[in-house]
Amino acid sequence: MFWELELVIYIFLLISAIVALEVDDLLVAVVMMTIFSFLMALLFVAMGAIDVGFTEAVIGAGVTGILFVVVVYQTSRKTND
Amino acid sequence: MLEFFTGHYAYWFTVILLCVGVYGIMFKKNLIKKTIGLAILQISVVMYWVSIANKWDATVTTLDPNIPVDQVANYLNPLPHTLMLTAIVVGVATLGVAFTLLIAIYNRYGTLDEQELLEKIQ
Amino acid sequence: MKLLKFAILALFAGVLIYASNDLPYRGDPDNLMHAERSITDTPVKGNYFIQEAYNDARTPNMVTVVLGDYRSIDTFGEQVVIFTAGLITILVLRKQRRREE
Amino acid sequence: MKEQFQSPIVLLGSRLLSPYIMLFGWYVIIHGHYSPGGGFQGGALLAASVLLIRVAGGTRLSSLQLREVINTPMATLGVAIYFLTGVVAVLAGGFFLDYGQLPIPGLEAAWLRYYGILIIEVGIGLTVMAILIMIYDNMVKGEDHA
Repeated sequence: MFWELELVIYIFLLISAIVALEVDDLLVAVVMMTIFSFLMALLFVAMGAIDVGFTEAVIGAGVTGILFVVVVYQTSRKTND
Repeated sequence: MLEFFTGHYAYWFTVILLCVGVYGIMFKKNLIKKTIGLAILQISVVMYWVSIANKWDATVTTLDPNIPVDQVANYLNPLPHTLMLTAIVVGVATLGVAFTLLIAIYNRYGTLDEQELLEKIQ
Repeated sequence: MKLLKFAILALFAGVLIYASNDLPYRGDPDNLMHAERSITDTPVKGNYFIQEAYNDARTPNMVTVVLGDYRSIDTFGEQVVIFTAGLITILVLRKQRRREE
Repeated sequence: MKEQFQSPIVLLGSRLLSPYIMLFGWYVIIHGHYSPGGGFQGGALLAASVLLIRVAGGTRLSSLQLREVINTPMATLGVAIYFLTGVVAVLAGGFFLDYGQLPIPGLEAAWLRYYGILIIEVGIGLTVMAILIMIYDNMVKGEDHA
């Protein structure tokens, strides 16, 4: 548990979350969401929760990314805000 | 002072991340953006539970024969990890339900913007 | 209206950060959550899981034992929730396809 | 999906990777007693190995690997394995999901709990795999492109 490492990961988490909410292209938002999940898995492993980190890396960064891409392609890709 | 900071900054970041998720739900018009905000809020709650299960100088929750189990401070607390493990998987299943509802709405009304939907429903 | 929403959100964040300053230090082994006995003098379950998991199920990974043995009815409920979520996707989109035809 | 472009390199890479991801998924389920892993993670890995072929190859090719019809029976099988384990423990004289009473001869109660956890994790893995594939299949329904 190194708190400097965790602080850096927290700051990148905030940046990726805000970019995922503010960007115009929804596909970019989905990719930022995947990066957010992977950084969160890194943070869980740094905190010692290896099982939760493994689950988050498989599900949040793998399966949720595929489902988000499918829903973006089935509907529209552009958004106004 | 530094000790107070290292003991509490994780809570502050968790609160800020939760408020980013609530901001996405409250202010964004597009329904996919609202779903992304919901996912961020969900993960921030998981992060709070994992961060309160932490102990300084403790090892992970797999038993090591060299580390005695009598001293409880040697191992992390396994109960919040278990609860959050199931919460993540149930979260992705319910997100799948949200996605199917989004596709059904788009097939019927042709848009995902909140204002246009309210006009088309009436 | 938008300004009012921002004010409510800022107030929410301020109250939560003010409240979080009274939480115990993160990672302190003397937290009430990690203590041997609670304030009502009953044993705390997390310590029991750490100490007796290997003797009860011969499994080194404590998370697996808590998931599969001590809290197995909870896990069964979660599995039923996942199963129901899968069935709901069939129901929602099948009704949609019938309307198109 | 709508804008499909046929690329043999992507298809070949996916077909090369998919069996190894599936093997790793079964390893994660079965070795979950000694290392991080278990039913939920292993089931998600199995689903990822099937979804990889479905994304890269399209509906017609992926029906050779795993047919869409058997999603619902496989999910039901997973729930049934979990529930019947509990019912067998009740019939043998214990409580619901009390693995120490399972009727396997020649083992002490602690090892019976070891094998009971293994059985229910296989059930959880089957359910999670089938449900994640089922959500994907219902979302791309009607977009047969390959």
